[in-house]
Amino acid sequence: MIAFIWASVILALIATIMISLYGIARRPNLVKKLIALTIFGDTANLLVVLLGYRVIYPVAPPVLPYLSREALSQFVETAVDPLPQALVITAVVIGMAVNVLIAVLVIQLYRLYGTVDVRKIGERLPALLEGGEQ
Amino acid sequence: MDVVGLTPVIPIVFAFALPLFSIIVRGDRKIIQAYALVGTGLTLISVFKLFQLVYSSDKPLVYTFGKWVAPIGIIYEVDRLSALIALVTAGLMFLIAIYSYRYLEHDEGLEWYYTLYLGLEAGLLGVLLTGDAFNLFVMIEVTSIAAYALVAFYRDRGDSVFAGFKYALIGAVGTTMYFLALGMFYGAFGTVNFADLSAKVHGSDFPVTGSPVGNVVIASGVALALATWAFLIKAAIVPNHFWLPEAHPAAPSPISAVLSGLVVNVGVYALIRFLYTVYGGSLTPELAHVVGVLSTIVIILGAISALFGALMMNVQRDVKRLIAYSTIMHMGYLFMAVGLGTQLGLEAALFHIVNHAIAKALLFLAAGVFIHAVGSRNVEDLAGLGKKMPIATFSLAVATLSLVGIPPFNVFFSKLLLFNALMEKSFALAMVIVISSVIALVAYMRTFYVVWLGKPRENVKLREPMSMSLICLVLALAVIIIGLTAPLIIDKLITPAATQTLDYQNYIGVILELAKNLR
Amino acid sequence: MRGVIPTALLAFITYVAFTGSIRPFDLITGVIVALGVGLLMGKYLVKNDAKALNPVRWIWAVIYLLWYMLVAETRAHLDVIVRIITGNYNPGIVRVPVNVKTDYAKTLVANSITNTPGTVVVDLDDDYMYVNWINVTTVDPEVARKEICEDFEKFARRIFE
Amino acid sequence: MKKLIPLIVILLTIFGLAHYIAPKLPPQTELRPLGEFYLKNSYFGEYSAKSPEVVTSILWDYRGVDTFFETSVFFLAIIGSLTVFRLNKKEERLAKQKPKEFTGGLTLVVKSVTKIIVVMILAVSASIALHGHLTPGGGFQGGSALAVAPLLIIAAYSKYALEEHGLDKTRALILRSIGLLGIALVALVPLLTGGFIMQNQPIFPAEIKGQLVSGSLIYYNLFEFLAVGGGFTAVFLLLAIPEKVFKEILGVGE
Repeated sequence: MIAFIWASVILALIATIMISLYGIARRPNLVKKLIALTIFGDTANLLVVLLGYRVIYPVAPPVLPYLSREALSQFVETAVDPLPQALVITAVVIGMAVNVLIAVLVIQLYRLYGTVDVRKIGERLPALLEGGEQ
Repeated sequence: MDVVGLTPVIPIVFAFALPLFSIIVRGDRKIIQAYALVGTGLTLISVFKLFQLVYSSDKPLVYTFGKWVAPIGIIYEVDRLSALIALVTAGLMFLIAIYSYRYLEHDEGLEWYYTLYLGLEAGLLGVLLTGDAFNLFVMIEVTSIAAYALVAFYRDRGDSVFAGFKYALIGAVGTTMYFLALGMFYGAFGTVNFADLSAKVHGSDFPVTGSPVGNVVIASGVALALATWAFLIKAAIVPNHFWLPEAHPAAPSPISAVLSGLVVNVGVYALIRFLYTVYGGSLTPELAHVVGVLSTIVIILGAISALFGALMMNVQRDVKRLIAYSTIMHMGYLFMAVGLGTQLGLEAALFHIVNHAIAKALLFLAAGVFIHAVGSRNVEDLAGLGKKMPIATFSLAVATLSLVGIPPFNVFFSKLLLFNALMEKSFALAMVIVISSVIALVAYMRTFYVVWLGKPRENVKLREPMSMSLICLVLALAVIIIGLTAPLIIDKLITPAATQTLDYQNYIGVILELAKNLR
Repeated sequence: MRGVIPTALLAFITYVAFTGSIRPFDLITGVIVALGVGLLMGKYLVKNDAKALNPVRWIWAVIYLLWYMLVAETRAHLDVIVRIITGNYNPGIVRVPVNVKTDYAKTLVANSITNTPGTVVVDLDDDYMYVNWINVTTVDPEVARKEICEDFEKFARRIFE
Repeated sequence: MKKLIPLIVILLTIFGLAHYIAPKLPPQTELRPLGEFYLKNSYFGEYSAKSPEVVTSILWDYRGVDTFFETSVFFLAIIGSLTVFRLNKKEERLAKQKPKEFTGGLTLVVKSVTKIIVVMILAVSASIALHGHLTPGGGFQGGSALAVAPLLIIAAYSKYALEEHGLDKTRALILRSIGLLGIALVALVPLLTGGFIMQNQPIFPAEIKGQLVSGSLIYYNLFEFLAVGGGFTAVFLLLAIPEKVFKEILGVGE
């Protein structure tokens, strides 16, 4: 049963990745594209965090509860893998930084064109082939 | 030894301090320019020192950050391949920083420009020096985010902002793919260090991490596929190329030069690390099958890119867009060579990276001189300017002739190497190079004809901006000199680098030596 | 230097309560942080140090808290329950004068009114509050004031004025 | 109904596949050796970072370079935002002028509650950052919490109030630069005594007068706290500039 739930969770996450990729590629609204991108990034992060999880009971966070050597062996037996968490924190911050920049670009596009629909922006892009101003 | 670790730290610390510095000097452009030159110059010195060190030692140089050796900490492991590309990168970044000042004389925000520029340089150097797959991810992001912002530098022009947006969106998808691949690597191998991964792929254990914990073949297949996809996006190979022809022209010309000459190399370099260092040499049959399939895909996509880029060059009227398509073509060549997996292929790829970086940067910079003068990217608007700006025209001629592969210039020799390397595999692949070069030649000649012999539209009075043209001249001379001394360079620089990269046991051994005392 | 100490005290209490331990490390960093926050924010928070540190006012605050939670809240709840069951209500917005001067006292009165069921302050200007009342018995401002907020104002004056 | 069918199909596919692969999935009950190494060594032993918080010790010590450059990514993202929204001196003055229709923010109640809440937020964020080496949290989380304080003030009082009392974009940027330079300085200090970049033990003292500070971790957390707080504040201040002003600057009409 636990293996089934575990497998379902992982498959659901993979399905989410597929759906968010669809959203990034096919949604005409720039804000929705950005939302799909954040979903994509967060799902990837969640998948990596799950890599470090242990399907045991009880399971502890990777913070030493007491500063004594006696508690250490008990702690190592129950604690989850800290490295994926550390990697994911880095990835979360990076993802957030990229999202900030993309959001700023979307705001700027909205100011310039008055719309966030990619089709309308495409129509109004200065036609470079006609000799756009530098 | 510190120079290995310090190299990417120097530009990023300069970038950290620049906002504060520009507030102190009240945004004085000259002082900011001097500051940027000091920053890139110091980096160049550091990289040159690194280059000398690496070429005078038999083994890759290792820097252990925070005294932690792999696999518990991050290490920088620099072999000759990295050092050579790093030298080209730092040199070009320094020259382009000189060029930028004049090019951006009408634009505000020089301090922001240089902050991003220094950040970009730190990212590029970090990608080249790192010996850790996750650190590679972080450095790719440093490079990318600076690149996204620089593409959108002309913030009041819709096409720039939109190109920046598109680039950022696609780039973010790519890097997240790579992050997922790293998750797979950690899940199966229990490590993200290149040397450690390589040791496990080749069936030996490593201190601390022991042997692989998961199914190596499946994990390798999925992770390599995801990672390769990410690198294909970063290098703009055909199904993922669509951002490049918009993003590279939209940036200011010096940034176009950096993007086309250096930033796209990130994808190629990372793929070389994976295919040659981690999955190089003799593998178990299953893994060899996985890598073989992947190489074939890479070669085919590369060939398609080369032909596609060459064809698209002929229908462009925007000068920078034309050059951008040429970048796609050359990236196609590089991926074809990387996919071969042979010593000759690696040599060809490495020499072509170097030559293409210099020649493509020169081409963008020379075109930038004209664009700066008339304020338009349209080929027809540049008509007849050639005679008024002799140095820039000379540089443009050298760059175009070099890029299509006319003999005394540098790219000819790397194309020759590519041709030979591909001939080992099949004749058809080798012909791709010849055919695409001929098609590209037509496109370049058309542009060049217009610029040199076309009738000027209006009688504009122009003077050649000396600081910009002189940089072009320096690079043009570099193109010629590399061309003339090509056999020597191949013999002294390229072949040793390729040999060292192929020797993955040496790469692992250096780290193993350090890590053997770990429990 | 106005208001540094009361603000620092507030910050320190928050710091220690949030950290949840009183090892020397927490106390030392807490004092440093509290002083920093006090120096930064004190002059905006407090107009009169002596008033803010007056223990009588603090005692009144505690008494008010107990009275409010035990008496006022219970009364209002029961009233609303009865109205819900019997369906005997007549909602509307009335104008109520504010008889307290300082900003904090006004805030306290307004928040107290809002927090009890049956009455919500929807807007506030210099002299009047506009209260959405579940059972409007009068539109005369003075009478409404007596019914809605006289007790709160009495306490608010003792605490803040 | 039309939207329900794909959902059902997806769910059925997931559960069907899950049923199929569940027996083949390896049971994930054991630690990977590298993770076990970190758990065992983060506080005790000779490869120690002297911090009971294993994730923080990986972030700022074992894999410190990652975090150093991750901070640079965030820095470059903020500089990128400033580049896209850049203002020259004249426009900066224009953006600092109150528009005619500005009436002074929200009501008195919100304003006086905000004042008190801001003090508490500052204390809480400092607590998160300063205990980063002992409990979950750290510089980035604390800095994010810190940035809520100016955000609240912008919402309750307006950005002009913040600027009048001395916290404008330039100051926020200075704060950010100081934080980042502090991080770089702490990273480079070990070079002076012959150590490696970003080395923690034994160069920085693990304990000061019996209080565990985990060497360089507390300094990194503190500077990251300032840097992130300053960076977010700069972005919030930029976003708080009325759209009208930006449209004037960009020259695009209504």
